[in-house]
Amino acid sequence: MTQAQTVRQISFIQAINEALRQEMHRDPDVIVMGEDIAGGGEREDFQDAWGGPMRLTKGLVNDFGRLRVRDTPISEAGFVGAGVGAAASGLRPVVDLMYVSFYGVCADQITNNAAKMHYMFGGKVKVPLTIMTGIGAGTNSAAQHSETLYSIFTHFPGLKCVVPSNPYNAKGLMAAAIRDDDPVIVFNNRQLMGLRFEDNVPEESYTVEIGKSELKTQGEDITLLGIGYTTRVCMEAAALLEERGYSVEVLDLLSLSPMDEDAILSSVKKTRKIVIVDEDYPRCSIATDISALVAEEAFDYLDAPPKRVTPPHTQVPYSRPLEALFVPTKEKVLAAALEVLE
Amino acid sequence: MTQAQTVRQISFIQAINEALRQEMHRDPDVIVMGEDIAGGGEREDFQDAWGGPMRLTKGLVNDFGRLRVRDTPISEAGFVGAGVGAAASGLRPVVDLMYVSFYGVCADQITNNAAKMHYMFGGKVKVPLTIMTGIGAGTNSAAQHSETLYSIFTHFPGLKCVVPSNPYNAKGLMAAAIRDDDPVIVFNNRQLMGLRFEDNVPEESYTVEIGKSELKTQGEDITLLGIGYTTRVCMEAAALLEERGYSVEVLDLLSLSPMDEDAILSSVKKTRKIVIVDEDYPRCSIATDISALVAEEAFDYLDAPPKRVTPPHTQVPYSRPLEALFVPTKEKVLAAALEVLE
Amino acid sequence: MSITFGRFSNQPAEFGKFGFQKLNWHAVIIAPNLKSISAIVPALRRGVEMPYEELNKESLLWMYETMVTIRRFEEQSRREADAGKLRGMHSSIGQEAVPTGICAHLNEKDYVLGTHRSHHHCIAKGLDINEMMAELLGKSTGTGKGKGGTMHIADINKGMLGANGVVGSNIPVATGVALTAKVKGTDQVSVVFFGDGASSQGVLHESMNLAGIWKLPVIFVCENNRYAEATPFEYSVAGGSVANRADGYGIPGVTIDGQSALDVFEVSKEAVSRARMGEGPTLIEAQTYRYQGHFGADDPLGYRSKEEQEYYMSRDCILMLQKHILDGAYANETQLAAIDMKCIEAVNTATEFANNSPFPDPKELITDVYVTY
Amino acid sequence: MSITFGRFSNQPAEFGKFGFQKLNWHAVIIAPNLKSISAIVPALRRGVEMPYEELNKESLLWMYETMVTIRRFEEQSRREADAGKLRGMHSSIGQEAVPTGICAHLNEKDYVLGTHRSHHHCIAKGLDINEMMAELLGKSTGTGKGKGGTMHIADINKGMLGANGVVGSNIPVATGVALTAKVKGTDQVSVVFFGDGASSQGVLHESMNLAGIWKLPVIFVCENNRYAEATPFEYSVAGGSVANRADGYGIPGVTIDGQSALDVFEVSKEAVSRARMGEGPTLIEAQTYRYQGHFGADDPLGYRSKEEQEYYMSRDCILMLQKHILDGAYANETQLAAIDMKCIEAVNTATEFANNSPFPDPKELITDVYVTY
Ligand SMILES: Cc1ncc(C[n+]2csc(CCOP(=O)(O)OP(=O)(O)O)c2C)c(N)n1
Ligand SMILES: Cc1ncc(C[n+]2csc(CCOP(=O)(O)OP(=O)(O)O)c2C)c(N)n1
Ligand SMILES: [Mg+2]
Ligand SMILES: [Mg+2]
Repeated sequence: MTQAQTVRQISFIQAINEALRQEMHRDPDVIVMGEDIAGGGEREDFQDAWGGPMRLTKGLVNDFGRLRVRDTPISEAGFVGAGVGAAASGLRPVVDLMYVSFYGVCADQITNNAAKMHYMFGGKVKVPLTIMTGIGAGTNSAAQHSETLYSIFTHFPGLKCVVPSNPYNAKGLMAAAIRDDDPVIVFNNRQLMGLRFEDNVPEESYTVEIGKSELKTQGEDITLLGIGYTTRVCMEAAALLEERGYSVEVLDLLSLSPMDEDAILSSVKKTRKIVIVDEDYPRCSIATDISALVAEEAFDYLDAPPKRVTPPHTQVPYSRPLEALFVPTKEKVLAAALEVLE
Repeated sequence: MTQAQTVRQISFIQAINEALRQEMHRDPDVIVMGEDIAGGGEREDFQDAWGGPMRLTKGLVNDFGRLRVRDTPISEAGFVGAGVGAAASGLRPVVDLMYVSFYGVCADQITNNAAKMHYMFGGKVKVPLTIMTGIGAGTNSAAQHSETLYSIFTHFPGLKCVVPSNPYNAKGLMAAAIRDDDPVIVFNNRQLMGLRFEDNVPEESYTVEIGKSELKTQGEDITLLGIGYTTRVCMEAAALLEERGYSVEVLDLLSLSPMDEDAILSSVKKTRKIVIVDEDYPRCSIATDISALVAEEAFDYLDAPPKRVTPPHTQVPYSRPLEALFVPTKEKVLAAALEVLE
Repeated sequence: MSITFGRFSNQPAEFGKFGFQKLNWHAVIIAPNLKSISAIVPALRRGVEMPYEELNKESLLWMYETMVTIRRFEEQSRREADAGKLRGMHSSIGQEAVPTGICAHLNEKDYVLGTHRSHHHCIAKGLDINEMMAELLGKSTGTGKGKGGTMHIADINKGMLGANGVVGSNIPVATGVALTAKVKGTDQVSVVFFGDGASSQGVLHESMNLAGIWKLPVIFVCENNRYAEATPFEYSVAGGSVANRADGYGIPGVTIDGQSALDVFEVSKEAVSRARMGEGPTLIEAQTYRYQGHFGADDPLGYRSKEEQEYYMSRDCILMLQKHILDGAYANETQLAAIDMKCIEAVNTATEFANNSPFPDPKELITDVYVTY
Repeated sequence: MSITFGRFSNQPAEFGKFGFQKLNWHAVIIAPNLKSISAIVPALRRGVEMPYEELNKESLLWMYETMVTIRRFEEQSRREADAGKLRGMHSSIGQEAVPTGICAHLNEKDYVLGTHRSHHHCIAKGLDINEMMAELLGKSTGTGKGKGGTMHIADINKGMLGANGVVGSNIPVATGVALTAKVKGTDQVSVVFFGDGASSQGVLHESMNLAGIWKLPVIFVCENNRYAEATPFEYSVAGGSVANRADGYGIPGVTIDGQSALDVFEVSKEAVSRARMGEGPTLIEAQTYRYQGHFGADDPLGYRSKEEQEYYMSRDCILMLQKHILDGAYANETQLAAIDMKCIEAVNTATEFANNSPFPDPKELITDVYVTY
């Protein structure tokens, strides 16, 4: 490896934007819709006024036009439902659900239609719909704009759920979601959005396989399992643990449904200890799902009970000092890991 | 105890009806609303045309009038939202959400408003709302009318979730829900609806405490944990196990949020084995929640990993032979228990 | 302001008696914002290819056969339900004319989406009744391999994108289907049926708005059969008219006599043609009546009078069409009887096929959950 | 058909230039189904007690002070946001007249429900600005102990049942509040504010229908500030008018000049009075303008022209009211300046109070999740 090989660093936002653009180039059936994803309605002088509330769709309308990049009114049931219908009839729509809490006004379309049509119609109808949505606390946005909620979608058969953790897999998972023939929800953590990472993000198009986790570091003493933003937290905690002389394995889950059970189990069978770090509410969650999996399938390998680091059973507070107590931190993960290790 | 002491047996439906009637008598602020809960709109000659889709509200309109017993149009977001507003401003509304799958059109009102107002407004607003909803497969109603879904509501802080298993606790939990100052969802399994049980159901009003489970049978060898309908299944399986000489403890969970963790843990610490029987989808569910709880909090007491009997990760099929494979049965519980025991 | 249409409607003077607004005969009030609805002007084809265009012998007999097939199919499905082979069957008897008059203008590339009460939509859209009956009985030979059942019949090859058990839920889906036609530049049309009860769901409003601003080729068809379960529409629909609501979205709304297959045919010809030509959505409110209880086993006399029932049944859509055919000498009684017989035989065949078909293999429980997983 | 009202509106001839329909001055078109909206008839009190009834000195100065307080509060909250003390603050500058003109008729037992952009609703409803500013900064002395923040200010003792961050979400809640008044037989009124963007949410339709059939005392107030984030309402609202949609539900719909506090006052007096008298809901579309970006930090010139902005700002609601007060000699410049000074001082006090208040105790993270658990 020479110095000349430079690493292409782009932000999480740019990565998603790139995936959208490349998939739209690749396949004319891909369309994107959502509130203000271009902005300006259809007025000539205000093309690409906003490029999306999180800038994820910046520039797309200029490249692909208003037919394929569609501003929608604020009616999630209407346009997510339209996404379902468009997907079932030959398009590959990407629908932007700005914040995951807004699932509440369109849940019927996601869980009763997108998730069930394939099954109810005996496998004869496909719904290649992608929904992208913003998740996560830490931005001073209070209880209705800070939820994570991927657990409730993972609950439903018929949906696939992925949670990227850096620009590389954000790009690859988005491309994979769009090409996938099932409905896929991509959960993007808003604290990651603006960040650049060290990872190299190739310019050319690629996919990251849905259903596969990534081993970030290999270790012997303990497994830290992260999801999206909490993978970062796990990496930071791993550094602190390594300072203390522990050998840590960090697993980045990436997909919740399907879930890479094999990778989780083999890591735990090796390290015999696990801390699951998740930002979703603690009850009936992906963290309990993994904890149960590990307990049931790797019982005889465990040196200590599985441990979860999650927020408490509370809504997301607005006040910053309280909000800082809500989100899992490296200190909490460290403390939990030490408890398990000692 | 003399022969003269007769047991008052009423059906699950009658029990709920009785609770509603008694609470409406007790407190003028209690109102009931939902689709066809009286039927006939407001036309004089058709009072109490239906008494509710499941007959839960039969006769109420005659006793309390159309002001307090309100037929609604088919707009769950509208009338569940109205229930939230009515609750926040001084009434104690009971809202009928016919089947839980219809949560999809009103989830926002439940999870963003009912669940969060108390917290967001600093504890100064209360939302004493009761939602009652029908759950469960086994009635040949296919994927959109057979879900269980209490897990996703248990996920949300701010909601209370109860699941009665017989007429006695159906009546008492409904009364408790109505008197409770927090939003409570009562999940009534449709397979239980028409049934009469041996239990005595007192005519006078009483409550069953929210957050408490009930020990149905005491035993030494294994704990079977049931929820609503699956408590019946556990009892049947317990009989089969006892025939085989095992001493079985059956725990009827009754409340999912808050959950009687102490009772679960003490039972498991005694029997050292648990089979959790649940009809909800298997991922990120109450079953994983309990499995994780047991694994994490009673790890050192367990002789075998916790075991779950749930449907597979699939939608509810229509075809009866397939549907019969979906719902947990005594045979499956027996098999699971024997696996754990042996 | 929506328009009210009824060229062929032979409503008696007391039509308004049971609550429906009186229709105007032989006249169309063109609302100011309806530039192109003019169903009584016959010169309107504008080069669009439709299976049936004129009310001629061919189209009339197709409608007759379709409606009789629906009637016989529904009578049989009720028998199967009464025999305990399925539960909660929502019968469409009485409402045959609505989907038939509309589907007369649709080809296999066009889409129809339905509700919990959709057997008539499926048959009008040309689905195989063998597969439909098998689906009702939960058999592996059904349209959905028995996994969907009576409320979820679909056949994408015939352009039936599914019945739906959640009231109102298919309305935005149909809007999305119309979006596909627009993006792909085809002349396909998407038709969604829903009830008077469903008109209270917010998604109707959202979808009319979306279809309105995007000028999508979707037709919103409200089958107003006067009841949502046991709730009369006069109680649940503020303002008393579903069609009127179209006006708030700048799209045409029409009220028609849904018992007159001819009126349905004429008005929907116009709506389909508008959609094909890229002129946007239309809302049609067809006034009709369901003869049986909501899900079959229930007795409707709890919430509606015998007199009312008899009145509506006296305007039976099949009898009315029959009369038109005979009066116009498009066919004679013998010929119609032959059609009747053909329909009965087809339903008998379907019943036999369904009953003789196997249930799905147990492994089907977990297939078709995903395309890949 | 909805009505358009503008008695006091001094709109220049080019008012329609930027898309809003031209209002009719000094005239009300009474739609056929509006039996009782007749805001220009002054004899209309019908014995209902309202805090302010007439456009006299008292009410004009109350409105002036309220609007200036809002303006100063919002200027300060923007400064706090720019200083990094809160994020995503949706400013109401420019829209002061709408809630002020309406809340002039409400007492503490009446309810108001708001949106993500609700500081002006709260101040108009009489909330304590010290507690409001503290809430913005996430302090324990805030209206919600700092747990709700800028998008969730509420004070039930003042009848403010909360701002709400989900667009449209409060509309059915407000309908339920009106139901409480109906069931309890009080004469309370429930007012819900929402934006032009929110008008596309299905719950508006569901709630208008529900309020329509139940004749609930709720007033639906659409603050049409021409944009939902970066999307102009001409694009998102099919048919071009929110008020028009009321007609489909048989309820009165009125379009007013939301920059004229006087017009808002007069029309809402009528709507509030209707509600109190049990005559049911009203939909008011108030045409207004937000001066700043959607959430503050964003530059609105990406989606709207400078010329347009300048035009709307030239019709500033505070300046218009000021002119009316001075022209009518209800007060002189010195008196108004004193009010201005009072408002500034109040906001300064609030700012100091908020900044000096403590953050919530860490244990507050898990309190108030339930009343009991
Ligand atoms: C969202 C939702 N709410 C309630 C129901 C229960 N339900 C099934 S059919 C029905 C009545 C529908 O009435 P309408 O739309 O008029 O159709 P019809 O049955 O008359 O054909 C109701 C309330 C449902 N399936 N979905
Ligand atoms: C259900 C939902 N969808 C989207 C959003 C994101 N969002 C917040 S404000 C806003 C625009 C609202 O526009 P409008 O109703 O006109 O109110 P305004 O901001 O102009 O006051 C959007 C899309 C949201 N908060 N809730
Ligand atoms: Mg109906
Ligand atoms: Mg706006």
